[in-house]
Amino acid sequence: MSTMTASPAAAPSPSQPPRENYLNASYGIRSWLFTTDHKRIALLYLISITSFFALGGVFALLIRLQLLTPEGWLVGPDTYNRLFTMHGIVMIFFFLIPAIPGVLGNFLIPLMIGAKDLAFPRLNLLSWYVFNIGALFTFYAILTGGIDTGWTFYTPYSSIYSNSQVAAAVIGIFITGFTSILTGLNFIVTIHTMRAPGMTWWRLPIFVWAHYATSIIMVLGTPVLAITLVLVAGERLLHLGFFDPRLGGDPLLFQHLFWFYSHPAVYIMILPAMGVTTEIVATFARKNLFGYKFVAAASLAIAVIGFLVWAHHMFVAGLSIYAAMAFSMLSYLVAIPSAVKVFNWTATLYRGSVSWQTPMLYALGFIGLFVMGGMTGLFLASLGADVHVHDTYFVVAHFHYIMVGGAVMGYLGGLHFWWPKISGRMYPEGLSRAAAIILFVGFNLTFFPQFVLGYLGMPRRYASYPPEFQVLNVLSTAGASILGLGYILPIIYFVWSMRYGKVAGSNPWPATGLEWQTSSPPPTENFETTPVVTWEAYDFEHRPDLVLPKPERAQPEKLEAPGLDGRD
Amino acid sequence: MNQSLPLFPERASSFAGGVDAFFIFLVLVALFFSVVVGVGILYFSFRYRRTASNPVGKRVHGSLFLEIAWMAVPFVIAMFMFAWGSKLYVTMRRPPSDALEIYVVGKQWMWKVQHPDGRREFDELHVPVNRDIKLTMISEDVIHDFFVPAFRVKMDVLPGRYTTLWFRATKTGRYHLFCSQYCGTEHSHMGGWVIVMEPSDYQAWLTGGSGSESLEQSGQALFTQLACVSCHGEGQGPGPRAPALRGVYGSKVKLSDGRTVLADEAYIRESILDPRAKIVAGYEPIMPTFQGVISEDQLLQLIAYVKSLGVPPAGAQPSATGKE
Amino acid sequence: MERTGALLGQFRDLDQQRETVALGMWVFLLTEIMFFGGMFLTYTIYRMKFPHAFAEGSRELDVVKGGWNTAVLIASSFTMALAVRAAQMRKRKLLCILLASTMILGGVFLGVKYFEYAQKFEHHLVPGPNFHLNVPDAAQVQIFFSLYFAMTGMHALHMIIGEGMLLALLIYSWKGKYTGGYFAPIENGGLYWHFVDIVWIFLFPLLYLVDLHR
Amino acid sequence: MSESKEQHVIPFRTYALIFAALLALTFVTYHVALVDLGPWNIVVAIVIACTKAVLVVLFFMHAAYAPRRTRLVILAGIFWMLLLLGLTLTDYLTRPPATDSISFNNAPVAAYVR
Repeated sequence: MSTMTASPAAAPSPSQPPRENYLNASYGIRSWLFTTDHKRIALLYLISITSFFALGGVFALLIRLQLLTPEGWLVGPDTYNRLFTMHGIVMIFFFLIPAIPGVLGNFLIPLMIGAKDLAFPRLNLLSWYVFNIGALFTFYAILTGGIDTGWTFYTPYSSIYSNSQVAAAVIGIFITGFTSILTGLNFIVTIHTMRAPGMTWWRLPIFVWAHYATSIIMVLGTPVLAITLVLVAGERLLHLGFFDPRLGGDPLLFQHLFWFYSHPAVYIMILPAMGVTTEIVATFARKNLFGYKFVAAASLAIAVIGFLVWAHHMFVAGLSIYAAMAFSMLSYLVAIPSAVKVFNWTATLYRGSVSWQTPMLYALGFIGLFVMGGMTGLFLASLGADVHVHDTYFVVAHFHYIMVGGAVMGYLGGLHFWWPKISGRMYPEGLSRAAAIILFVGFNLTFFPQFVLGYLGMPRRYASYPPEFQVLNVLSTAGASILGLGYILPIIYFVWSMRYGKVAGSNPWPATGLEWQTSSPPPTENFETTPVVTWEAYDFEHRPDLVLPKPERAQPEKLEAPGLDGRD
Repeated sequence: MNQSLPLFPERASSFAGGVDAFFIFLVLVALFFSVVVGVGILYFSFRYRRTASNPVGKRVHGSLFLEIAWMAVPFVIAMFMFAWGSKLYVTMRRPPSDALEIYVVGKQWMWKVQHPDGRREFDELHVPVNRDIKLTMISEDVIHDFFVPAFRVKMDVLPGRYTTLWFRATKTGRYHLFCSQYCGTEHSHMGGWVIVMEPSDYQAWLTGGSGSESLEQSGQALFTQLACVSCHGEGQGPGPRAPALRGVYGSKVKLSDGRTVLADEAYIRESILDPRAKIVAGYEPIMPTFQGVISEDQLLQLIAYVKSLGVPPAGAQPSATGKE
Repeated sequence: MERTGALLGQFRDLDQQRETVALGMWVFLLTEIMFFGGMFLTYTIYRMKFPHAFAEGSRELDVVKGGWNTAVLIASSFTMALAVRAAQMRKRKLLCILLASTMILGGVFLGVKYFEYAQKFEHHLVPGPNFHLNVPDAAQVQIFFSLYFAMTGMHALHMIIGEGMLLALLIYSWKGKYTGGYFAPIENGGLYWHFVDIVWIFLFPLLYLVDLHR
Repeated sequence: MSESKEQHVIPFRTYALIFAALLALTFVTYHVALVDLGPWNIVVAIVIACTKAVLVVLFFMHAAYAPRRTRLVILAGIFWMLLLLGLTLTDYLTRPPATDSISFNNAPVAAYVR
């Protein structure tokens, strides 16, 4: 066995990009549509997912506009029901679930473990096509009248009573499910068998651990959703009877099957974001992660325990009291690994060298919002409080704190963090910090009032509401407009930076991961020679090759000018 | 509306205080941890900010003690929350046996309420103050949910299965009633008011109706009209071809396949809609189904009638169960 | 050196490739377990709720056809296992014969299934408005038949996919692709086929043998 | 060649024996179903089916000779499947029989006396 250590790619001088990389290796639309390069596929996902995010965002905007007045001035109830349903379907199945795994996971996992590609590159490309075919069905459903069942498709409304395009949407989601399954399968196998020499399990970046845990959920959960949707479609199209109460069917059975996937699906969204946050926190504290093994194990624990808690969505649905108590208790257990992660991130900052660059703003924002989202989750896991707040805006606020405050913040943070690697160029630091702060403020203004609304008793999925709830709804809509602005900014400056941004160099932050040891953007083969790993993850102390960039490039140093603190 | 923005809905039931106290406790715990983490992040990131003299973080090995501590402490707190929440929940889901029983039928998109004395109302529920009220609820179509924020109670209303909800209102007034399980187009308008009245007012209100019959009277009329009498008899002794219904409710019924089931509302409902699902021992499966013939409201009337036929005579088991 | 199948670009060596492909197949079967698991759960709940209806529904099924079909499918699994063995031993003709027999046995299974389905249509046992069965709890028997069609239908769909896969394997085997030491596709095809067999091993007693003694 | 470690060729005899056992078990499961064992009919049927499945997995699918990782995947599949069944059954098995799940204290007749 060769003992050669990875040659930190002799980075070309930062002023000129490397000549050959995955972006310019070949040209033309065909070279993209038939690529099997995980990095190009990641960019294909980026385009699909950004489009869906924009679409879901438009639905969200319309929802918030409608709720400006108690009687709902914009659209009728039928349209409103379609709006929130399609907002949910698009955001959950076509944005949140594929976002981080599809874009960042695809791009980074082979780089991080020192592989040339994923284990099954063609399967990876197929996943993207499957995603878009599923999306076509959903588009068809949207264009031909929409779906009005809520993203949860509760029977018997979805299977018998709804007059909307349920079947097309269900088929679309069924197909898209295969994207999850294939991506998860690919990740699991890749992480098991494709690691570079020396990359042991306990040297893996937490991002990889998080994606491993996520993949377990994708592989084990998604098929159950798939078969559930098949049964709903069968009941709707073929008049089979699985959940039909007129035949003696049990409406709760659908909910059991649905939530068996759809609760763990929340962890598909949040676990990768936790992985991103871990990378960012360690990098911008320039310090090894506090309690690495606990953070890694916590990812797996969340994935496993996440499968044991689903019926907490059914506490007032007619669940037996004993089952409700069992599921409530199990739901509390999932709080423990989540707490472990939060505390370890915080402790990582201790004695670090903390820099508040844009990715770090997102990461710290993530931690704050995740704590609030997670803590309010404890309210919902408790039987006594859940009875009152179940199916109210309290729940809406809670899951938006997890999904928008958590998953989307993590996604954006990761996009900023790895943008230099993906595009080879830097985004404008000042503008991106402003966007991060706008997002944080706008988010809280949008969703915090909804906690209060929920406890006051405003049910979710209402097209109109009693007038006493108006003040809080107006506040929330105001926040949403700020939030919308915050989302537009990154899209603009990311596109701008692809052409005009400063050339990044191979390791601008600098960070320890293997992905930073190759040039930016990486060559198609990822590494010139297969790297051999001889260090732990986040080992800044023993990496003299990682020098901080010159002060004039890193504007943050100005903000933290020496002299404020002479003690150190 | 010049009041300051309220943070809590009105407390108008015996549950409200307990739920609010629990909620405040949860808020305090959440606040505590948010502050600990928030202050920790802010303090560390200023105290250890990157400077020329602090370019690299110091290597800190993890601390097993801390890891165990921040698993154990949240665990203990979580279990405390679990216990407290469960205690509230169990109380909420077990109606006292002497509660006043009112029937609720949900359908797209209205609530139909039947009081025991026969007074019916739509989208409104009149109840006396300081009296335990038990709602037995069922849906005619999709899943609905009966939600009264001021009472802090909520329960899904399912098709094909009775669910119950109980409360004791403590303050007279008008309170919002919402459907909180999405049920289709007019979901946001499927609601109304719960009106809590002084008992005397309630009595007056009950009799103020258009002189309608009581539930059991309606049920008895149906019983005759649907020719149930011809097999089950007048409700006294056993009928010619079917078990007597006197005293069936609440008793244990022995079935032809050897099982014994409790004759509750769900059993009676099933026996009317799907008579052959459970055949009483000693009888032939000859009863026709009434599925599609009678509505959920009428079912509730029939059940009320069967219930009114009273307790099994002391000492003697009703013929339906005694016969072998 | 003999042809051992192309080493794909993302792998370092053939060992890694083989290991990876095998793990991929097993993880795929894992998802299949959960896919059928959802239906087995539905079955369990309703069988507990409506034991009589399930017995009545099961009585309408043709247990003789089902039993023979079980034997046929087990036989196809047997030939498939031998096919993998033939590939291991690099016997091209034997491999082709065994793959073809597997296909034929699978075809017999599907043929019998077709006749069973046709019978159900004739007897108005397909759930929906045309369902007709003169038993006490006909409504719940519809649930049984819905599950019968969903479970056997999904199983048959997997069989049809498997037949297509076998055809492809047969063509490549005839060309001698899998008898040079590289036979991962045959192995994986075998795993898939056996999995489909296992599903049927459970479906047979659950659907055909409910309270048969009555 | 490192290939040899994968090329564990199982003798024909083993395959034939397993095949015979599977057929025999199919025969047995049918005939046991004709005997009234009360609640044990379903148990016996499931046990026989599981036995057959184990035989197929171990020998036809070579799990008996597979690396530990493969066995882990199989066990994970069984475990999660049981999780789905078991945890859902906690609800169904604890609902009071033949009633809605809520009339918990079986509110006797006194519930509604005029």
